[in-house]
Amino acid sequence: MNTIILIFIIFLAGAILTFLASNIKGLLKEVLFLASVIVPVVMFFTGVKAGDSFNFHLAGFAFQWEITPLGYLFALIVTGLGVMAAIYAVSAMQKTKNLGLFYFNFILSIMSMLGILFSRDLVSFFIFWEIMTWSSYLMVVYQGKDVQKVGIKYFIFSAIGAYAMLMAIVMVYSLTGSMMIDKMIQSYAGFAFNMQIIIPILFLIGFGVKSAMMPLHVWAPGAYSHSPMAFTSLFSGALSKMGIYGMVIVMAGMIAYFPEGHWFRIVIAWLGGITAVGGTLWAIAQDDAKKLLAYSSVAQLGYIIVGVGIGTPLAMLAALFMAVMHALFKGTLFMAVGAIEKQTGTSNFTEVTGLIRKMPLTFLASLMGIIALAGIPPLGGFVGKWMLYESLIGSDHYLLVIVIFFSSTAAFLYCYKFLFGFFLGQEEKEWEHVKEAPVLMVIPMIILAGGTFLLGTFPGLVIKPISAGLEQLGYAATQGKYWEMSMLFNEWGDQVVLEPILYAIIAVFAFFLVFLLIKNHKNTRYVSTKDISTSGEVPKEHENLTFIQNFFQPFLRAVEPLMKRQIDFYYNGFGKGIEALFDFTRRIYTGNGQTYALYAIIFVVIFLLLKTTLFGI
Amino acid sequence: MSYDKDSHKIFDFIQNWARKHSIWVLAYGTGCGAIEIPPTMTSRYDAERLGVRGAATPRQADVLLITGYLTTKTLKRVIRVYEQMQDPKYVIGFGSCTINGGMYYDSYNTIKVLDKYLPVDVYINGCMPRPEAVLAGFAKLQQLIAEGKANGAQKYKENLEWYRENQKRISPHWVMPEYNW
Amino acid sequence: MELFLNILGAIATVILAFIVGMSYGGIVRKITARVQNRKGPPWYQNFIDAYKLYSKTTAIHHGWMHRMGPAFLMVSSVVTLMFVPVLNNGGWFENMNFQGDLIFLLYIMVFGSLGMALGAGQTGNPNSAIGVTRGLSQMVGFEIPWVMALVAMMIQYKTTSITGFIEVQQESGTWLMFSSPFAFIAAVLAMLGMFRYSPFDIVGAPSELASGPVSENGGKYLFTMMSSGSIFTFAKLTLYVDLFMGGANNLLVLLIKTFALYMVPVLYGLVSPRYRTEQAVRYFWGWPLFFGLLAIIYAVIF
Amino acid sequence: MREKATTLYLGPQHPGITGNMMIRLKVEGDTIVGATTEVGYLHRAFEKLQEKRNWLQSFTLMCRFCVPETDPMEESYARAVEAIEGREVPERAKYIRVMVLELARLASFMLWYGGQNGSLGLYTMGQWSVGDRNYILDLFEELTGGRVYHMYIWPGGVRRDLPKGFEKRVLKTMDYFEKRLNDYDDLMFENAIFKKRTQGVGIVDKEKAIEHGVVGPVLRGCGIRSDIRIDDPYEVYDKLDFIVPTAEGGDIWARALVRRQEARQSIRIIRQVIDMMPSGSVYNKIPNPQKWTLPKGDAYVRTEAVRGEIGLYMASDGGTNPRRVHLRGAAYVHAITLLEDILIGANIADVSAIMNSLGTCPPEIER
Amino acid sequence: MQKLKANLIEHINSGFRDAVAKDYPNENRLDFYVNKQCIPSILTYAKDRLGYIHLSHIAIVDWLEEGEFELIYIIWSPEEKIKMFVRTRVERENPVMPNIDMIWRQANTYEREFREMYGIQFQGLEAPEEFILEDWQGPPPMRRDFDTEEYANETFFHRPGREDAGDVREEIIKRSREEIPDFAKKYSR
Repeated sequence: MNTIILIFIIFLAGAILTFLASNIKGLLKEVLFLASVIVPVVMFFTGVKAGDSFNFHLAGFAFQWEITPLGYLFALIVTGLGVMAAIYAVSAMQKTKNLGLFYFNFILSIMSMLGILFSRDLVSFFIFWEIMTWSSYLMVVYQGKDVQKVGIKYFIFSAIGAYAMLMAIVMVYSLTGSMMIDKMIQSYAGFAFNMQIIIPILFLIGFGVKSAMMPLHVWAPGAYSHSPMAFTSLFSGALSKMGIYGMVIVMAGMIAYFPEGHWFRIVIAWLGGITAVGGTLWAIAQDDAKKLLAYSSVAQLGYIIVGVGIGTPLAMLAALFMAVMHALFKGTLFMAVGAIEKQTGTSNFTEVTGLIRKMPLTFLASLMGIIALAGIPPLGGFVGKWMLYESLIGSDHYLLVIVIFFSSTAAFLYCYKFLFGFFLGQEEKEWEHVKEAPVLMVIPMIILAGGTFLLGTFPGLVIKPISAGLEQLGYAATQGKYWEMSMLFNEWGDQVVLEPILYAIIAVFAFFLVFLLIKNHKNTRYVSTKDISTSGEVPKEHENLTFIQNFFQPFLRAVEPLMKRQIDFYYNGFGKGIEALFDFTRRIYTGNGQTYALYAIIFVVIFLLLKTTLFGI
Repeated sequence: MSYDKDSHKIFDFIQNWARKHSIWVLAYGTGCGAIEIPPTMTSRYDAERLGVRGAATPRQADVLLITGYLTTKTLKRVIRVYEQMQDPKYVIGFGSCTINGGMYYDSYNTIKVLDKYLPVDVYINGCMPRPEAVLAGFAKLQQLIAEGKANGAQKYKENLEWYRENQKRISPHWVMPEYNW
Repeated sequence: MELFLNILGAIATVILAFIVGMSYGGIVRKITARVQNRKGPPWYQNFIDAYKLYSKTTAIHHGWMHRMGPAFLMVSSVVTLMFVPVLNNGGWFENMNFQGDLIFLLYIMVFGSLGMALGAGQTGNPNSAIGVTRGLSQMVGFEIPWVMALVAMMIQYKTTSITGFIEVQQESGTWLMFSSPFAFIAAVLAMLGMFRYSPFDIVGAPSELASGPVSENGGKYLFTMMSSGSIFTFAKLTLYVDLFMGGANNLLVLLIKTFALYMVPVLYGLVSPRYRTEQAVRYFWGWPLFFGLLAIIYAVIF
Repeated sequence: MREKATTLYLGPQHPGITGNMMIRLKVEGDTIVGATTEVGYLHRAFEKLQEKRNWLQSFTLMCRFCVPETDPMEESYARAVEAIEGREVPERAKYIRVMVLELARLASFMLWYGGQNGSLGLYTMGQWSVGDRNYILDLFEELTGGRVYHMYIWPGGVRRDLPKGFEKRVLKTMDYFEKRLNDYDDLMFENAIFKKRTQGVGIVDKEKAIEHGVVGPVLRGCGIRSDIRIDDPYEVYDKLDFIVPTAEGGDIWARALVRRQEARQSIRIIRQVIDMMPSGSVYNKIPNPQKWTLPKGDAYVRTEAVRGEIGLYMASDGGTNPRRVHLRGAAYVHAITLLEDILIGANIADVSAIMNSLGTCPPEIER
Repeated sequence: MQKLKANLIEHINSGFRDAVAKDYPNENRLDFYVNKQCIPSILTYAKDRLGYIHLSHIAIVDWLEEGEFELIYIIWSPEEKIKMFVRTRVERENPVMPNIDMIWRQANTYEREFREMYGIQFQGLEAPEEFILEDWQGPPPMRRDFDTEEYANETFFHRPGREDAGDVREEIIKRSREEIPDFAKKYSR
């Protein structure tokens, strides 16, 4: 039997078994859950290589599943992060109600993502896409808070995306008579001009929703912050990358042949740039860690969209590398938030402070995640940022460089806020009892953070498969021109050599750390955070010495005009419209998951009907 | 020098020379003597040419300048600040009030003899001492540092119990912060 | 053997930067004093202060991050210095000039600020935290015109490496401050913020925040930070000289050029009150941004 | 339960505080949501001690109430004693008193120049003006023997006559200061950043000014022409020609403008006084202080200091010691209720500047 | 001036019959002796109707022998340029006074101080208890029956005087060879 189909069967069977076993006491369901995630992943790593395929016919459609190099790259993200998140979830989700549903959805979403990546025909692509949407939707409403607001927002946007994609698929089908992606790409150049514009736009709306591109990002902060953190790391790290995957295919496969593709690219790239700036600014204003990371995800996806939009080889490399990095560090950070929330019961900066000495490993993982996020060498985030800037400068997008740079510099603000809010500041009495998160939660974080460290010095490890994926999409070989194992080049041949940089940083850091430790070691002592220079006063018991309220107020005041326009635009105009739409749809949708599932099934049925009646096949 | 017993003499000399020429005074105007500090620091008298400059927080400061009378309320803050300063540290009592209470000898709210509560290295008398006197006080302190005799902090460490007792006497209900020394 | 020589060269560079930076600090104190009708401390006063801080016998820490903060700062300064060509012909001070480019430098330069901010954060002093938020906000402010200037130069001369810019200047024989004047203006205006002299000394504003992020640091921590500051000053000045003023062929020329450049923020600071944070940020998004845009337009046209 | 807002202690050990006091700030972001003034760090119980001293001994305590400008306190004490006792003051002494008061005012302005600009980060100004202040202190030293505490204006006149050629030296110093004040203007009032930092900050409007009993330059900064020297003239102020400057707006900038003009008016007054000074004796002898008694009665005198009106209530029960001396300084109203009120909503960066512009002097509050 | 004063006495007496006026003819000062209950109403009247908008001072005197505190509210009219003294007395045992900080906000500060230093309770005064003193356990210290010297001797250390302490003036003469001025000679020992 073909390994590909076997993987899916094990996923499905595992999901159902875990769901059934969820009411049995003991560790059975955990074991089943881990097994049904890890076994297929191990099979994927051992039994499958790029180029494998599996074809079958069902209900009059030809289904073709094949592992392309690009798909393989994204599958690496999905499987790697999936396993880590699964291990994390087992520990994090203990003692939660409805655990069976969580496990079921978790496995299903991993499966559907792999399905999307392996599909070479639009029907299975769309079906897996919908499975992914449902399962993630059920995760968003899983905790039952603010379902009306957040869940419906997510669902509406997903539905908009799905409709758009479906229309595009129908159009493609009517034009080519085939559901194969390859066929679509090949015949794109021959489409009529209006079709050449409309089809990519519809596809991009579908993919843009998932990758939270402005103005389709409205659902993202709520959905990311409301699903369980164990899933959000996967949600933000891997699931959103499906949108990027789709975009890469569209941009490389279609827009490359589009006569006015240049303008199209600029629009997409600027949309990405605006997404990056908006996401960053909003993230700075957040007081809840989940929201902060959610907006930060929006911003990071913005960078990736910029890279994909520009579409030069270096930009593509940058975008895909950043996609991998984002999965690593955002996975780490969401897991860290989950760990803190589990240990303290809240994820709000204004409540939790001074955890550094209580949760040192979580801090270490977050620190590395944050350094990677901020793009500071020697961790991996820098490589992605570097390639993005060089590609933008090399391809004459000067203003976009400034926009991206603004966003990336402003990102330091929320990076610091994240670390400061949770870990630094006063060590308060109310958090004295807090202990380090369980081992099973810490290990995945540390592994993922370690990944950012490794890739910061040896980005070639990941760029190599990326490069292979790009070659499949029609780009020339990039090795030696833009990258080596531990070296990067720009268009003009200027280089960054990463390995000696790492050694230099480590050497200097170690030297001065040792200096600071050894000098006066005997007379250096620890004092509590209450013994600070409070101008001679002794702080009273109830007085709060941690500065976290309105952390970046002066900065936000400085960018007020920018923020104001955003608020006006999205939430007063666009947002109001969306709210009105919600009110309308709320009458149709009752707000529980089954109804939506039913609705989606009806949707597919209609689609099948359409296919037979309209096109007579 | 009594701080590092194993160190060599020439090293001590350099160290004391550096300490002597870099005196960072904590910005704490405890009493009315604070009015003569700005003239001391500014153009005519310019204490900065002797290496004297202000420090904003106790962690960075070397010298605690008690400028004049100390009320009991201020004394508590002064003690906290003094204990937050890092060795080597010196105390200069400035003005008659720190020596014997000055004209507030019968006030119920000011302490009369500073060296019962904090180890004073140098006293500057006068009400109020002129900037020249302040500079002379700094010069005296420099001389003591150079000779290695400005070891008030050492004395404080060794006789902590005695100082504590005296400090508690002014206000029996005052809870000391527990983290000192 | 070659590695050994490289390390020796690196140490020599760091020592040079330390000495020059510290002396500049002392000379600035002297100049400040003269403007203020005073005699001022001797030019070597900073060395004495540094040694005094080094010789402080007790130290406190509020935890590991607080202890490591100054080391982060040092990494930023020293590594930046390693990548900035001190002399045009390299020689002893070549270090790692060819292994990084400007974008790398931009990012490594903030490494220290972030590490320092973390160290300051662990002290739990609210003044430190406020100082850090101010510093980061201001950084976002001045980085924008600074990057615009750099981008303008990059597209004008088709290189992103500093050695590339030096070569361009040596070939053409004119300094880049004349051939791309707007970029130079934008960069110099950004430099005002980078050096944190008044009116941009909002981070450690004494009358507002005691001394801001360094409130809890004394003794060896302050010594490390002070040395790091001196090295960083030298590195930044040298970077500016390399980019805009044709680099330097020998140390004397380098000292003259860097000192002349250093006087810009110092003298401006002597006669300016301090901005509020949002005013500082907005300042950088006013004229400096305008000149940055001009620079880019200029670069695209020519 | 922990509070939500962060507590910042501005003082007592803080470079930004104007003396030994504390403001407990509650901040959210860099906006202040609550402020509490805490004083008592300088409480020496002067008024209690004065009840134990005889009339002349308690005079020496008088100047120590508030150090930046000590002469108005002495002046108040002298006039209160004179009012109770009905003691005459020689004409020449009155002129000398005015001259000393105005010199002290000018010295205090120099200190304010330094403080106001130091709080905004313009340290050069402070170095200049505080350095120049020494020239006035030199005059005081020559005249009274002390730089800060003069104990010169005492009941019945002044302690000693002017030294020979003193007037000339005063005039020369005034010429110098007139020149220097223009330099200060160039550095401070022509400075765009100074304007940006001070305009619209720390606003005291007219209603608030009356509610809080604001006095002095702060009141004049809200556009109300009020000056004890004009309204309730003492010594020879009614014979002198000077104007009371006002400014509109009530912010730090307006108060700075008022003070800028007032410093020039002080120079003008000093010149006039020297011009008009009669000759004659300078004090009426007081009896042996051990036995010196005042008749039963009370008096309330007001003096215009730099910070505003200083009121001194004095009651005598006919004994050798004062029954009660009760001083009310300008800071008593400015630094507590008014400051707490206008700090709400202000920026952390402006606190020190606002305090300096209100002329906060903590020893006046707790005495 | 006298006309204004007469006018003022008439106005006050029309509203407050038991207010006793005392005039100081040579000064711009007018005293009213009133009952302590009248204080808020008379001050409000003076502020709102007569233009006495500035509360210049609230002075307090402890008349230990008579067993009373005297409070003097000194208000000032910028128009009429007259200081009005509104004087009232309150018993020393358990003194209670009406609160006027809604008329002038600054009165709050005075009242806090009097509460702490004299132990006078003001009805409805909202302010933290501690104002100037901290951890004070003894009686209100500004009352005349509190002996500050005794307290200081008990609580604080005193530096003993020098054995060779002599008259400072003689030392000064010896050093500076300056003559003591005549007026000072009389008092030297």
